[in-house]
Amino acid sequence: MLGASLKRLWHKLGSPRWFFSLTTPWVTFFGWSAALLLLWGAIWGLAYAPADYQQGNSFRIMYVHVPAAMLAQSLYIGMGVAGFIGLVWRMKLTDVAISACLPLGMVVTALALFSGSVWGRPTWGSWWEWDGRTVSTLVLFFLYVGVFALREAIAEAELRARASALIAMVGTVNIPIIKYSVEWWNTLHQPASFSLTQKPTMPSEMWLPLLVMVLGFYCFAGFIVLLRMRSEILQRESNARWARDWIVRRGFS
Amino acid sequence: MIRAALVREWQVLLRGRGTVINPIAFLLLTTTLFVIAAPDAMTTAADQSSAVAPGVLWSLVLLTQLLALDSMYRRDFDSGVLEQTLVGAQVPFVAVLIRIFMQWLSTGFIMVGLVPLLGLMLGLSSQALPATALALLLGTPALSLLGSIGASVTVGFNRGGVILALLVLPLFLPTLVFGADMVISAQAGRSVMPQVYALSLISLVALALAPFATLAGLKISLEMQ
Amino acid sequence: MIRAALVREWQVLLRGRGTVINPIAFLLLTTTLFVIAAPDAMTTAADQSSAVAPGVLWSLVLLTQLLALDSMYRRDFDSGVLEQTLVGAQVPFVAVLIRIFMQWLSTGFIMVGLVPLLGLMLGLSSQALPATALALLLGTPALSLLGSIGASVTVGFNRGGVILALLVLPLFLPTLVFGADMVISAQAGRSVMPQVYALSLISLVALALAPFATLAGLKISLEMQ
Amino acid sequence: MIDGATLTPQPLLHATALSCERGGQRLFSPLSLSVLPGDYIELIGENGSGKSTLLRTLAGLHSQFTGEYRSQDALYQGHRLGLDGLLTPLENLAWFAGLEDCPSDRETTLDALDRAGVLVKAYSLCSAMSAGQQRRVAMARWLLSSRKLWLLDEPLTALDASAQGLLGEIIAEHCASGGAAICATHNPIDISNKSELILQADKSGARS
Amino acid sequence: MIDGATLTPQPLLHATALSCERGGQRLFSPLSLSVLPGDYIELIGENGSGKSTLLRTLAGLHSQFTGEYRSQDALYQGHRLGLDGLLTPLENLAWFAGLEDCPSDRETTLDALDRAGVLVKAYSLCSAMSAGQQRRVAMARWLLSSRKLWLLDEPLTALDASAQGLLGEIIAEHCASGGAAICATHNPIDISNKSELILQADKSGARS
Ligand code: HEM
Ligand SMILES: Nc1ncnc2c1ncn2[C@@H]1O[C@H](COP(=O)(O)OP(=O)(O)OP(=O)(O)O)[C@@H](O)[C@H]1O
Ligand SMILES: Nc1ncnc2c1ncn2[C@@H]1O[C@H](COP(=O)(O)OP(=O)(O)OP(=O)(O)O)[C@@H](O)[C@H]1O
Ligand SMILES: [Mg+2]
Ligand SMILES: [Mg+2]
Repeated sequence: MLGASLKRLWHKLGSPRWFFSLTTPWVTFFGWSAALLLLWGAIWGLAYAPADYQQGNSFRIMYVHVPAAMLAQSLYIGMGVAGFIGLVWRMKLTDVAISACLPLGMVVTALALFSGSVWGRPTWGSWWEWDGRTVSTLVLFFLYVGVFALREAIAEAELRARASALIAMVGTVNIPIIKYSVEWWNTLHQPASFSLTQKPTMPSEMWLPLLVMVLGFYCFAGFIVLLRMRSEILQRESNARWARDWIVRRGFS
Repeated sequence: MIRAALVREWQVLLRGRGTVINPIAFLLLTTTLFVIAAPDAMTTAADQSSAVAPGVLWSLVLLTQLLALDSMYRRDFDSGVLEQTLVGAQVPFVAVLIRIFMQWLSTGFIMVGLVPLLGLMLGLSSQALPATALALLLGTPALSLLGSIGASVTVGFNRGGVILALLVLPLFLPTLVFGADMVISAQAGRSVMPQVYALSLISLVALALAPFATLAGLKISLEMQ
Repeated sequence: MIRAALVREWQVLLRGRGTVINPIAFLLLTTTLFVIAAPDAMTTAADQSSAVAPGVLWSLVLLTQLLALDSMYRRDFDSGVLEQTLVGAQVPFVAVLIRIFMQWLSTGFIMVGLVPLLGLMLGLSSQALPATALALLLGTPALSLLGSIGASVTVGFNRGGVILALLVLPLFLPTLVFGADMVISAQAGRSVMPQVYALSLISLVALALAPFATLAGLKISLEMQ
Repeated sequence: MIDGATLTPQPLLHATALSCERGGQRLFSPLSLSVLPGDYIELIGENGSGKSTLLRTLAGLHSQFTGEYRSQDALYQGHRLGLDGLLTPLENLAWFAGLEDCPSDRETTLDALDRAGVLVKAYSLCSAMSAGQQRRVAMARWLLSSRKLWLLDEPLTALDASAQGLLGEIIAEHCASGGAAICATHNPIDISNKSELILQADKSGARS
Repeated sequence: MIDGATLTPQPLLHATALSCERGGQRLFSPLSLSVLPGDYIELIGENGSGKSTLLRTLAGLHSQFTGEYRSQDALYQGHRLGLDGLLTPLENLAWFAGLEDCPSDRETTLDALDRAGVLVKAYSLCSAMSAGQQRRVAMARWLLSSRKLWLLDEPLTALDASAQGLLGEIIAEHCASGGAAICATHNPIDISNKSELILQADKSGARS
């Protein structure tokens, strides 16, 4: 009973039209939550949280850096999962999801790298240190670039979808192995000047705003991904009646 | 089918003799170039306080693999042998596995035999040579297997080489790290068992993943025509 | 004819957008991998007593060129554009020259812009960066020109990649030596004029030699069909 | 045993409402067909009507289609012949036989090459053969194959007059011995008992 | 001015005792021919008799031959069409025009594509076209070329019936307007005023 209805839901999810109407309220929800959370977290973190006794105010970069780094990984894993579903169940929607996650993921990864190296300047004394997490983030960026280059190279949509799904999936399987190996490498060779792996014992006034920011980043990602997916769906379905109807209704209301 | 496929691979290997000699020559040549370009790296390595040589060795192994991978399926793709394999073979899976195995034999496996020479050129300590050979033996299958996935997806592109590199080099990273680390540990006289396990694990994961993914990749490439 | 050829090169560059981005990504990726594999090489370089970084930088530039060269004439060969060029063009020589120039623009020239980033990754001293950029600007044309000869001869082989490497890497050696030396001199605060002259000379010799040799090589390749 | 079985033999290929797509666009109006042993079908249509795509679909090499089909293992011959240039015809044919797991020995292989008119080239590399000679080697391969259903894309290409005649003979024999063939071709093949399948552009312009 | 010039026009191609070689082996017995404006020559011979090699030789792409020939710049069309898959037909044709330094504008190019029946594909990439459509684009290119001497290797390949008819027309027009064509083909092309050149295996078996 439950299984059957779940299965029906699953197949419905694969239909662009159903997905489109399902997600209409979610866009608004994610959009507003992201705006509120980001604003709240930013004000709290930047203005009210106490300065770090060692790093002074430069630690506030954390409120961008940590959420960006977390989101960067999540988005790639999201792409891999979408790829897996797409390959196994042949859903067209998953490619829309990949094409929405990819640019955002690249930007967010670049943001994590950038904010990390801006932060590294005052704390490490250099823009870049070869450390476990920096390397795994950098490699994550290259994984994104690989999928991007692949998508650029294939003209036919259907095949582009399958190829990038396959490569995203393989990359996702390898992410834990890469992370593990890089951390191992780091502990052996480079006693880091500043260890990222040891959780700094932060006072709650410092990490609560961080939590808010992380949530805000995820809502923002949800908002962007849904928005991009929906416009992509409209474009791909532009011949279908429901899509035209929707555009017309939006145009007049 | 297995016999016919093996026979063919063997004949092609003999006909295009370059397949075997070229990776060897390339590895030796790049090593030479590297030693010429950065002689100081090796001098430091010679006193064993530093560990540049293992990293250089593994980097060059990776590049050699990469160059060899580029042509892994190209001939078969262009001539139509690939589509015949997928249409005609009872179990295309086995054909792919054989192909990967032969690719490994003609690159990774052969490199193992070069270890003494490379060690000499790069100034590896002789006590590290057996471990280096073992590291290559355990690590290079992962390179061939994971590389095969990338090669299968890019075989239809004429500019495949660089995209292939972008796709597979990140996947090669764990092998590189553990492989280089194993040589360093051996040089320092430490136990290499952890790295042996890690490299074996990576190769096994790759073995489980690669044939299916390669098959999927080849199907996609064939549909591009 | 020149205009039509340039237009075509430009269109192809835009269509296969990867052509521009991929060599950059490849260079950054291999640099990363190298640093990961041999972190000590960089630590030594940072105190400037050693000179590993320039050699590594130039080796990686060579490899990037090599990978890009492999596909330099392949598309045109496979599609028959090459034979049409040789049969149809009033001056095939010019067509070849344009091809080489575009190849350089999309690899060597772009790499010059990457110098600051590469310097950061490899720990080059910032005073050496302008000289490094100049060295690349003067040296990479020779790589494209000489590489083109090798690419023209091997374009008919399906396993071209490795053979190409064997043919052209030795030709790259002088550029590698003077290029790396120029960076080392700049790091040490010495004059770089001798190397500037040397690199310019090499590129000029290559310019005089390469188009004719390439044309001959292409003719040989076309006759293989 | 059962009477019905002898009356209606198992179809080698059965397609219902099949239409191929490229870039989300239907190529031809859906077609249904059932290919029985003995059938020879000529696939006809203008340039770009989708003949090659249909054959690739039936061979399992193209997955963008609507409708359904069931088919036996087929022998597919596209524009790329599947001959390895580094091998001799003999070696190539041995590999083909291995692929389909059908027995092969040098005698029968040489016979097939002889029939296809390329016996003299049996021991030279396939890369050093003319276009038509390579096609003839491919024909020798059909002779050796045990597959019932042949899917041939423009098999007349590059064949000289005698080889074109031979092609008709070979296909006719195959059909007479319980096989079936679908040939995409622009010039009719000389076979007495043929049916034509004409691909027509899909007027509806429907996107899936 | 001089009378003789009008009586015997300059030959577009003049060959004496020409024979091509592969691997030091003569492919056909030496032939001499002179191609005058207006000539259409059908090059005939069994598979492997050396037709493609002869055409490549005349185009300057094959240098292993004995004897001599002089020829004007030619238009050569081999098995590989010379279309860049990353470009559209329009862009490809513009490049061809540039190659031969003959003027080209979008109007005439579109007209040529229209005549060849691939106007609808003018703006899509050549890699996404069927075999016959690509051949048609190549035919459009002949229309735009200013070369007098055409060397065509199996031009009928992959063309449907209407395109085969068109091919005959185009060649006939070209010859009527002072050009000449040599076509290697196995199926006769429908042109009224043809002469046949039959390649025969070299019996002498001489190695050079
Ligand atoms: C370019 C350089 C850097 C990169 C690529 C980088 C990358 C990362 C990554 C991947 C994470 C893990 C996020 C997660 O929990 O999933 C992280 C967390 C973090 N990073 Fe960075 N980082 C860089 C520089 C820095 C610097 C310079 C500092 C401070 C001195 C820093 C402080 C932190 C902190 C405090 C965390 C949270 C720790 C935790 O939750 O365990 N990072 N960074
Ligand atoms: N690359 C090569 N190396 C050596 N010999 C070759 C090569 N290509 C063709 N040959 C031989 O040269 C001869 C002539 O080949 P060519 O392609 O010119 O024949 P053709 O008349 O065009 O035949 P077809 O009708 O099959 O196209 C053939 O016997 C062939 O075996
Ligand atoms: N790779 C591709 N990508 C997108 N569209 C393609 C591709 N290949 C072919 N097409 C289109 O699909 C249609 C059918 O092509 P197909 O090759 O099946 O035709 P065909 O009937 O075999 O034609 P021909 O007689 O010319 O061989 C054509 O209109 C073509 O433009
Ligand atoms: Mg076709
Ligand atoms: Mg021929």
